[in-house]
Amino acid sequence: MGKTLKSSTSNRRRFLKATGASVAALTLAGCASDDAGNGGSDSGGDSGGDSGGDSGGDTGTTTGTPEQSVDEVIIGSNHPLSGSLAATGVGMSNAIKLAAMRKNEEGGIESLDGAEVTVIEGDNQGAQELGGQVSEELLSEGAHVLTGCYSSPVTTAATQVAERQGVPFVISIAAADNILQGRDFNYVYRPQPPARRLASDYADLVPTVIRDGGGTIDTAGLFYINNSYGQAIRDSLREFLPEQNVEIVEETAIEFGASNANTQVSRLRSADPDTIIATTYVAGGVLLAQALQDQDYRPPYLTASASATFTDDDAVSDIGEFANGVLDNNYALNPTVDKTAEVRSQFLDNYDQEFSASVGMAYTAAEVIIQAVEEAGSVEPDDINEALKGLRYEDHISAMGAIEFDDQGENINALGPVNQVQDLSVRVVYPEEYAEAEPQV
Amino acid sequence: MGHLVTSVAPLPLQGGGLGRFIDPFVQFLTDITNLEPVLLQLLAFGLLLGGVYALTALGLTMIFGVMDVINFAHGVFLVVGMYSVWLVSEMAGISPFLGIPIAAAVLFVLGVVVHVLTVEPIIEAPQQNQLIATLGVLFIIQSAIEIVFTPDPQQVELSLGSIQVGGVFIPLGQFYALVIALGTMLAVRAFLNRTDLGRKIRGTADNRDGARYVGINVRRINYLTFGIGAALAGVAGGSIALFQRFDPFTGETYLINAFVIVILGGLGSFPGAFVGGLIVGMIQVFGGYYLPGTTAQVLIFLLFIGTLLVKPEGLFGGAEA
Amino acid sequence: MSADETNAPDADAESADVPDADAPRSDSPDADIDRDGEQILSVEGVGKRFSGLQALDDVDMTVNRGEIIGLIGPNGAGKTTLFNCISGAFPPTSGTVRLDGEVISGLPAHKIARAGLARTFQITRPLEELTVVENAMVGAHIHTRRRSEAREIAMENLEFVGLADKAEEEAGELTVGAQKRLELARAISTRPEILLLDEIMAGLTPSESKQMLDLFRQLRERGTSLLIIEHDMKAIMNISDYVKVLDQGKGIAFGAPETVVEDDRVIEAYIGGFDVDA
Amino acid sequence: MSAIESVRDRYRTFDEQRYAPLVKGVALFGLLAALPVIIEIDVAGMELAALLSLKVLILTVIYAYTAQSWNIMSGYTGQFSFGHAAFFGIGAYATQKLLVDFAVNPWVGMLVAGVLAAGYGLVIGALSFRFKLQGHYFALATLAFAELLRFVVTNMSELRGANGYFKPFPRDYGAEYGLVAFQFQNDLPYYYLIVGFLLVVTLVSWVIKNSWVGLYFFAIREDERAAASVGVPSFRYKLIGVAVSAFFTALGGAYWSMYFNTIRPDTVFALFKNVELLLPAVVGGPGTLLGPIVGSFIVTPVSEIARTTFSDINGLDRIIYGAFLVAIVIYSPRGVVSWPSQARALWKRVRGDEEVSE
Amino acid sequence: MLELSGVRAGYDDIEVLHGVDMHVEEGEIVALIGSNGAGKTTTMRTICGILSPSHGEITYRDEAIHSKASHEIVERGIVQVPENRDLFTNMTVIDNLLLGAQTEEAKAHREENLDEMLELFPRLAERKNQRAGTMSGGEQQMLTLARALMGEPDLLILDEPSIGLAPHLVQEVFDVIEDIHAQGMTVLMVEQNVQQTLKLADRGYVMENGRISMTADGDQLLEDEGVVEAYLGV
Repeated sequence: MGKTLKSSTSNRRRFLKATGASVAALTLAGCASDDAGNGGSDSGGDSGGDSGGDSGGDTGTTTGTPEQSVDEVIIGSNHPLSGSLAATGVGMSNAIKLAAMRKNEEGGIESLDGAEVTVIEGDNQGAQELGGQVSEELLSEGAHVLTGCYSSPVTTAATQVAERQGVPFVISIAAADNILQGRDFNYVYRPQPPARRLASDYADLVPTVIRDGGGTIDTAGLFYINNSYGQAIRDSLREFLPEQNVEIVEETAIEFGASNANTQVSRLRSADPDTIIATTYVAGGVLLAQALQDQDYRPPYLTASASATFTDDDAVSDIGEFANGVLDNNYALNPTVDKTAEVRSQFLDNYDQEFSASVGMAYTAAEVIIQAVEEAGSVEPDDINEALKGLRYEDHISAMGAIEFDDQGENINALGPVNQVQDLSVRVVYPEEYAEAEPQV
Repeated sequence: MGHLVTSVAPLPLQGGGLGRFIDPFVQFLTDITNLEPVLLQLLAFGLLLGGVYALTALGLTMIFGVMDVINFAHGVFLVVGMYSVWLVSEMAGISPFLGIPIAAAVLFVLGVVVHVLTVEPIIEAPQQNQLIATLGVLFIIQSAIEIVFTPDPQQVELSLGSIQVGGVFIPLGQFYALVIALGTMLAVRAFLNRTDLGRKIRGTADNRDGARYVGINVRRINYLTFGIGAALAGVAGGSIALFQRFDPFTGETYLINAFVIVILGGLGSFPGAFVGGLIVGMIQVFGGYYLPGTTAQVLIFLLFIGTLLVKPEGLFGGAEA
Repeated sequence: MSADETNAPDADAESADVPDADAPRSDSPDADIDRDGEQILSVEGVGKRFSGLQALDDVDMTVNRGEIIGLIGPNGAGKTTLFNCISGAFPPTSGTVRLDGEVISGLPAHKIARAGLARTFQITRPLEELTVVENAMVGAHIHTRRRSEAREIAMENLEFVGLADKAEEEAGELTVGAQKRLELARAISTRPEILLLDEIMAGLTPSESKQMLDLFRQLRERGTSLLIIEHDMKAIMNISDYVKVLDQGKGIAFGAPETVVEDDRVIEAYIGGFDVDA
Repeated sequence: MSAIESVRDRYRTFDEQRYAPLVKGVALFGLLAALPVIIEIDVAGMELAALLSLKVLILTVIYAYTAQSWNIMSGYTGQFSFGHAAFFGIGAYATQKLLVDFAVNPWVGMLVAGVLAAGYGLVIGALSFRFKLQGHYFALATLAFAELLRFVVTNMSELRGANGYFKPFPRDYGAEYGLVAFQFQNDLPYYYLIVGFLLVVTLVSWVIKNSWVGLYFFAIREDERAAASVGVPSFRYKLIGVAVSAFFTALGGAYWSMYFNTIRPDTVFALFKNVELLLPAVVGGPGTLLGPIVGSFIVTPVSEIARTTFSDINGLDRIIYGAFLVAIVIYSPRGVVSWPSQARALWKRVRGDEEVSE
Repeated sequence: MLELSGVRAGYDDIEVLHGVDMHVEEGEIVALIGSNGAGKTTTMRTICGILSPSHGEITYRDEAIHSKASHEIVERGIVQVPENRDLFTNMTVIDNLLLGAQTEEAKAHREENLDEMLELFPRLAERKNQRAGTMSGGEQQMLTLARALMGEPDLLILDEPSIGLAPHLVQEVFDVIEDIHAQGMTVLMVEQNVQQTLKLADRGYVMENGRISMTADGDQLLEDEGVVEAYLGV
């Protein structure tokens, strides 16, 4: 394994994975390996995983105060590494390790004389009880800055700890709007567009794409997963679509873990809207596609908002031909910069997992952290925090403008661009500045 | 959160107030009077879904009925069945259909092992202890699968598509599952009614002391029953794998509905499980079509509670299996 | 399992086959017997059907204050069923039961207990994980909500039945004989006016039985009436003022012990329904 | 040997004193109060904190509290509830709904929530007991009543559907951080608050146990018919048991919603929440006063230690945890608190058998 | 054939049998009588392996069987008609009978025996496809007896076979027992119907408080004042 194990752990039971992000680690495959790996699996990415009766944590409440002689910068990664959210959680945590690895390859943190970036991982199992606990563990292990957690309730608990202890927390993914909004947080940041932003981007962008291509989109039918994430997008779409003169004529929900979407498609079919908007995890979208084909139905425009399915290469190839032409808006990798392809191939080499949009977003969060440390030239939490406040980070691989945070910690330029499945691969098609292909309407 | 329901143009089936409870029924009645073709389609979907549900309940009803044990590990048994079929077809390249009997065999062995190690020692203990023991088994098997096969979802490579009969679409994957469910039910019924072993199982379920008096080895019947119940879960899981992606946690959603079906149909009753499955399937399909969100599941639980209260022996309770 | 309890319904499956035309009402309680004292319990035309099977059929009987009445009959005659109907374990399907003139049939068991009728069970039902004294205290709490007072009442009664030294033991650990006495102590801790005892002497050693009979007499002296189901004929004939005989769910005889044992129908019912040429 | 016996004798003498429960209670809660300090102590270069952090302690005491509440109904009256998440969720939701939508102080909201939960408990109890549901059927019915709420709440926009509630700031309901607001800026007060909750429910439990109510509860658990035959109104007392248990469980849910900031149907009404709420009592010893507390101090830390020790293989901890559950119910169905007396009985039997065997 | 020596047994912690000694010889009808609660049924259950004795020995044809499971005891040819019948009430008469044949030997003759039973008990033949639970008490008792006979026992144990039956049915049951015995079956029976039982029995044991208090020939016991007294108290 990589060379670094934090020295401060020596007198304690080792309970967190410390992963050396050195070049040597490049040759090693990640722990989770499977060809079916993908982002936003059919697990409840945003739901509080109701995993069984376990809980608790390990360490004291003391904040790991960084030593003065800085030879490493420690990022604490707080993600679900086991349990029903782990399929994506493991990939996200790996992406963070990759970001550290790449930085170290470049010679580490310049402003800290080449200090290495180390990632330590904690497994929150997708359980709300463990969110704060794992944050504390990571901090007591010496983490200088935190990231996580995929599930919103877990993130809520995790960020609370960071805020109280005055340590910056850059959210990798957590869609719920209220994690930041109105919370008065001073140490928490989110590069990713939250649910409401994604829905408003859908309303702004997708109808434009369709109408620019000469199509008509006056009516829409929603197909959403009936959990917080699905309902949040639904509620926001209800708000924003009418502003773009799209009327929602049908709404139909699918239960988490449902075995098919037959009924829902029957309902959409009898409403026959101009577009179906899917908001689901991977499994839900696959069921939708399956049921649509089984009932030989496809609306003029099959679209998705913040759906994991149509940005997931494996899911798209599982669905096959039928997926072609689907328009989806979601946070995405920026195909117009070379770095994206480079990072993707490195990730595939190292972890044998798909570099999905979710995983890419976690990668970006890690880069934001690294960049902030670089600018701070310090591992003092408050220094990093100041750097984050003033950060303007352009050299990232997500399809959005420079990452800058507002007072609440939201990324001002967060964006969910429009992707389209073309020839069974996912391409960004709009806005033009990030587009790798023309939308086909 | 001010942008909730109010700002949305009223949908036929949405909105607050009492309307959301009444409108769906009005709509339903209107559709019936108009003989909407969609009703036939929904009926078909309900039948298909019901078949799948019935299949998931067969093993549970057997174990519950014969041994009076609530097996919380049943859901994860389904998952083992799914992975078995997947492994067989991915690794050995055998048709997933042939994987189903293999899944049954694997589960039979697993069932016997689980029974001998965890259930048998406490078969006479308070019922909640068995419940907690099988819950422990659930955690163990689920996490073992997660460790071995990763939490990533898997899929059996099989595109079955659908056929159309008189304007009604029949997705083939689910159709096969329905056929397997019917076939399994008939086979198990024949096994229980026609064979000596089956008769012994029924006898033991009926009167454990009586079984002892006539010289049935009740201990053996117990682990065979648990094994067969698990094997049925294997068949069910294997059939579901034909048309659904799955991960180590897929079983949980089926588990609760399987309990509902077992109670609806009556403990140990196979026709009961089938009818119970159909009822739950129909409610989910028609409820899913007419009611907002996933309100249909509320109806299912109300029906479940009602059955428990008024007719705890179930629709087919007391009748022969 | 108790024969009486499990087979009560079956027992009378046959009664449907048996013509009852020739069963004269010789048992109407007060037909030709003069009894002293005020009536405490009266059972009037009580019947009980279990899903089509007539377990009790039009049974009449009375118990006066301070009396000991024996209730006998072959297994499956319906004795325990009658106890259950009287004590409210289940309501009779027909007829009325009065306690001190008040109708109690149809009331739940706990109300009947509170009205002054206590019972014991054929198969003892100790509250196993409670201590002996706590068992008796459950009964005593009818009269007081204070633990200390209930404890006093309970201890008195434990002393009465001779279990005081085992007061702090778990009831489940007692021997059968001790459990029987505990049942009695628990029942009399409610200070009942009438006590229904269901085979409380079964399983006791001869000396225990003798002690038990003494207890019955003392209870009577205190003014408690007793209605006793018992298989030990010697004991029952010995202690009862009057004996009521049930067979096939019907009352077939009532009277002083000496007269009842002479009754042909009783002997027939008892010894096997045929050539008793004695 | 004799030393042990003399200690035992002395303990017995102590045990018989009237003040014994008080002393024991003070000792137990004194220990709980001191725990946050104790875990910071360095033992041989290893802080206890490496095993038990304050957050784990809080969680442990929360589950000790809810298990103690569950115990009043299921341990004492013997009506095994598998659906206490219903009361827990009602507690969380009612408190937050009142707080967020009507700015009702959480202390007030919590009490309202408790009453609501007790009401729901009465409905469940009245129906189930009236229809004489027992054993598995009762357990499944309570589970259904809990799952029902999960789906109802998920589909009710009035309760914010699946998105749930987010605890507002104290200023939003005219308070400042502190006891009145039910909000603190660090964990320590939260810990003492839940210890206080535990103290209250344990006291209530103790009072019940030592009054006629408790005796009636136990009588119902042991044999309902025998109890009824000596005047125990079992239906009414079972309902009392459910209502009290539901009330206190709801307060636990309210605490949860304040401590963890956000609630959703799939967190507070989760299927496995039902298990988490009762597990400590079953492990520790159902029907005992100490069982739920001891049980929680086993279950929660064990799962935590399993999680942190076997972090190299994600999920291994759940295997250990599952095996632990199986082992507990097989080898110690009456709970950990029965170990001392079981050991004594075993010792007696070993010695006794020598005497008896001819 | 069957011998119990010093058998102690009971339920949980409560000992009901405090040392029972008795034996049954090939071809006999032996009656066990005694008041309720004396331990008769417990004795029967212990012989058949439903309960296991804490002390003492039970040997059957010179083989110790007291630690065998109930099905192993049935395999050796001891079948019981239990006191509360324990029929498979949700199953048909035929199913009940077929379940009676568990040993290899009994299975081999199952069909013939079935025919024989239906002949012997014509009321069962009439109701052969009816569920056992729907039959009257007398029919159920016949069925229990027939079910036991399907097991081709060498030793038939009857626990209160006439319980709760109307007199004419009691007679029928006793006739059947006499018939069976005439064909060479060994019978051990518990009966409350003392007169009739003792008339039938070769020998009798009187049980009191978990011990055998008296043993003699059936006729002797029948004339014994003590026995009648124990039952009628006069």
